[in-house]
Amino acid sequence: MAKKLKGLSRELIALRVANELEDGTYVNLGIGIPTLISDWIAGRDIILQSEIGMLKTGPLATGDEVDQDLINASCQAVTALPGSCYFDIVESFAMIRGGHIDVAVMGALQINDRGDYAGWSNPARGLFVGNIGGSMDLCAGARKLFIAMEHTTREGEYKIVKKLTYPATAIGKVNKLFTDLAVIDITPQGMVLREVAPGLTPEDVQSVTEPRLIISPDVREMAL
Amino acid sequence: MAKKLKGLSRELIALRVANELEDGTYVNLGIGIPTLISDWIAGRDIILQSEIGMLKTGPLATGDEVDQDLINASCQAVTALPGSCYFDIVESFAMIRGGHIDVAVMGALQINDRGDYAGWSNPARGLFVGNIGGSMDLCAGARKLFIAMEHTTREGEYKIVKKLTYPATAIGKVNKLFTDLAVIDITPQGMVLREVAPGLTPEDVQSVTEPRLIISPDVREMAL
Amino acid sequence: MDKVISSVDEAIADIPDGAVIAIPGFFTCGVPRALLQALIRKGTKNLTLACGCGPLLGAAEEMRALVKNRQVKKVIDSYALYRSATKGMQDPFEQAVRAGEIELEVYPMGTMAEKYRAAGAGIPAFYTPTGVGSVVEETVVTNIEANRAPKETRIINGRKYILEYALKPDYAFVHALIGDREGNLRYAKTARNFNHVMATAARVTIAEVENLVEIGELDGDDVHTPGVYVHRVVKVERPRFAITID
Amino acid sequence: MDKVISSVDEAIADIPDGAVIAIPGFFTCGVPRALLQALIRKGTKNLTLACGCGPLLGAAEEMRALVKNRQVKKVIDSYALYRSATKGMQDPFEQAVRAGEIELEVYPMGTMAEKYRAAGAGIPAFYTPTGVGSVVEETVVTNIEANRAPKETRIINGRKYILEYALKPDYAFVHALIGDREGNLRYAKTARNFNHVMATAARVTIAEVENLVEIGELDGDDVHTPGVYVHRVVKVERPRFAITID
Repeated sequence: MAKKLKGLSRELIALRVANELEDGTYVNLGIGIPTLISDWIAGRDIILQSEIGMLKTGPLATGDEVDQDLINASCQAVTALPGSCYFDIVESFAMIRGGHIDVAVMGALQINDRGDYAGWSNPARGLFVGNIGGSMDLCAGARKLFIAMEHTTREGEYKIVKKLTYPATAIGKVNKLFTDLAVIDITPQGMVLREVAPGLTPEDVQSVTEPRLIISPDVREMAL
Repeated sequence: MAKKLKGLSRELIALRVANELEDGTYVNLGIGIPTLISDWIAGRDIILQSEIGMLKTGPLATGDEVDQDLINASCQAVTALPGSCYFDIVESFAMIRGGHIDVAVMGALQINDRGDYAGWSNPARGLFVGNIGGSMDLCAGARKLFIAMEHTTREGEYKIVKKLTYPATAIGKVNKLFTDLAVIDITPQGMVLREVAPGLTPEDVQSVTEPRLIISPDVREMAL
Repeated sequence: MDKVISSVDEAIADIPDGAVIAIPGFFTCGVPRALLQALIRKGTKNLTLACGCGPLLGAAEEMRALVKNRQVKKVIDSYALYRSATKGMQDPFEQAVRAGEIELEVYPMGTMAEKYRAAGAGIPAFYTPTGVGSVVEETVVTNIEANRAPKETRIINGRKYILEYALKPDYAFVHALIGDREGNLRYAKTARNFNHVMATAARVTIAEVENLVEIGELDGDDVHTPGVYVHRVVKVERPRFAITID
Repeated sequence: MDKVISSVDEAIADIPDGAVIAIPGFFTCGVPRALLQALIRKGTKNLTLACGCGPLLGAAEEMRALVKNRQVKKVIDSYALYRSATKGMQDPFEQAVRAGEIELEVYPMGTMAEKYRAAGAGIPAFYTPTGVGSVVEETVVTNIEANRAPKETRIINGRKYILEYALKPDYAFVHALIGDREGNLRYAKTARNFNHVMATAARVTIAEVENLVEIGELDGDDVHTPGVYVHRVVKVERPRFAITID
């Protein structure tokens, strides 16, 4: 297969994830599409944790707001909010690994129907080593793990696969997957298709998804 | 044996230990005679760490100085000094166990010539459990461990023994022993008698010490 | 998020019989006394009180009530008994320990701290040099003989270490000088002691605070316990302690 | 105690070839840039730079100089390469890694943090869930094949964990907003990151501080790193970072 369907923009994938996040929760957003979620939850009762050692991370800083001592884990200047606090890296990862973060949202290169995913290393780079960052800790410790990504590669190759060919970040940890084309639950039975992007059918989504999808009886259009 | 020699007061044992402590060091003082050392080092460039989570513990508080949020590990109200700081218990024991404290001075019920000592539990109390407190951590982590105690029990029984009959606090950790009668180094060869209290001979000290003492060639009167 | 609860009684209303509750405080310093008093009023039974350094010697009145009401099944601590054997013999808690009616399990203080720290940080077990050569190396140290169990040791780089495990309480009671509505806390001086680490360790952390402030009043670099660890905040009067355990 | 040294060059004068130096900083934030520059001037060789999250991407100029001078033998980090493969191909550090001239050993960031924390706290080894199911579970992850070595795992309460070991650097360079003469430090916001834990981990900790204050000017409850961990303090100018690693 090498096929590319037209779906949501990256911003709208982020919106769909934002709609899934509950008020009163602590959330960590990874690099890529997850970072865009912060725009959609501004003003909501959701507190963002940043691996670098910050709770209640505010919007990106611009102009005079920029402070080199206040960045997020993606190396972007951010702002503080009333109630923001700072702590060292050991405390930050105690929070993450210790089960204190309700939801982590991460990007991915590949994911399979058992909730394994790959994100930290692209073998095309030809290096055994790579940038692990905080990804594996978030997988190990967050109460729920969401993946937000494009459904296929730019070339239309499967990213949702039967078997990972990229190095795994974590095994069996993903709860829910949000793409430009669909919302999919990872269940003990496999991938359950819950929502499809406007204008698409479950069959369309299946056609760009390698593992067999279980079509939810109440599958519907994505709630944006 | 049941013999009691007249030696230094508890205050003077504390003074002798104080003279041994070097300027520029971080020191933790245990309960009992060690606590008295703080009076002798006031004004010196020695910083006291207290297990409860304080660095640069000041003298005991009196009158209006008493603050229930400022006590030492012996449950005594203390004062702060310029540069005193506070931290949580995990940090406090990281300091202790992690090798950041130069000297710990502890009391003891028994000690042998291999540097094993007993202090946390008196079997006469008839309990398998007891108060360990911070003693075992200090033994594990302090760079040097000094014991300050009476040479014999009130009844004149050996406290410096061939074999511990009380439950051990630590094995092979004591570097130096200060009593009302003597200063003794614990070496791989055994106990080396370095100093004797005024008016006593090495033979006097040996007579109330169960293991055989190695008399240092330059044994002298205690430096007070 | 507003985590403020209007009373200590309401704040602990859901604690079931059999709960494991972390009680911070170092003797008389930083003990969550108002929450302990609520626990006495509620009468919750079969409790395990997971301590660090003798908070129940510091809050002696509360401990005597808990023992008298037969609310306590077990205490875990590094220093739970009166120093004086004579005083201990007259203490209802020690009497209950001697009679085997209450279990007392003891660890070195740094190991207690590390067990809570591990629980809060997602570390299930760690090696420590503390206690090697003592009975702490040989067994879990408890008055209940049936619960003694050998410990595992390991030589790492030529030194012997004991394997110890995380201790995860169901609840933690903590006492702070200042708390904001989102649960960010700041402690006073040596009253910090076990409060922070127990807040991180428990499934549900309830903070009694002497001063309740609005969100944003605490500077972000001055927070000792980030609010993510704290689930309920309740304003209390500053307690009074006589600074003595003798 | 007065731990103030008059220059960064003097502060690092004793660092021998072959030293393991901890470098804190999270990309461009909280990196001890003045001390790194002194290290370049000194020309110390055969260095192992123990990092946490890409401080050498943040201090790119210094890293390029260190690579060019062939001062670096090994880097330990969780995130040491440019995100962009294209940019990486042009980076002298990545080129040296690809050529096997510099060893790059990687761990998950939380494991890095915990390895330093363990070293500072006297914990030789700990179990962590992080990395289970990934290559991190199978081996030490390094570009030098001969140095790959299997890791030990263990099931505790039904979950699998990896055994990881303490990492004790010879020196730590740290960057603080405020330091007093006795080495008590306070950091600014997210510039705290790896600074505190590395200060605890190293045999010798050297702190560059933007503001040097007299003893007693820092409130005891506001200190982030107690002076016991800090051996040398040196005043530096506030560095300037362009906030980008791309």
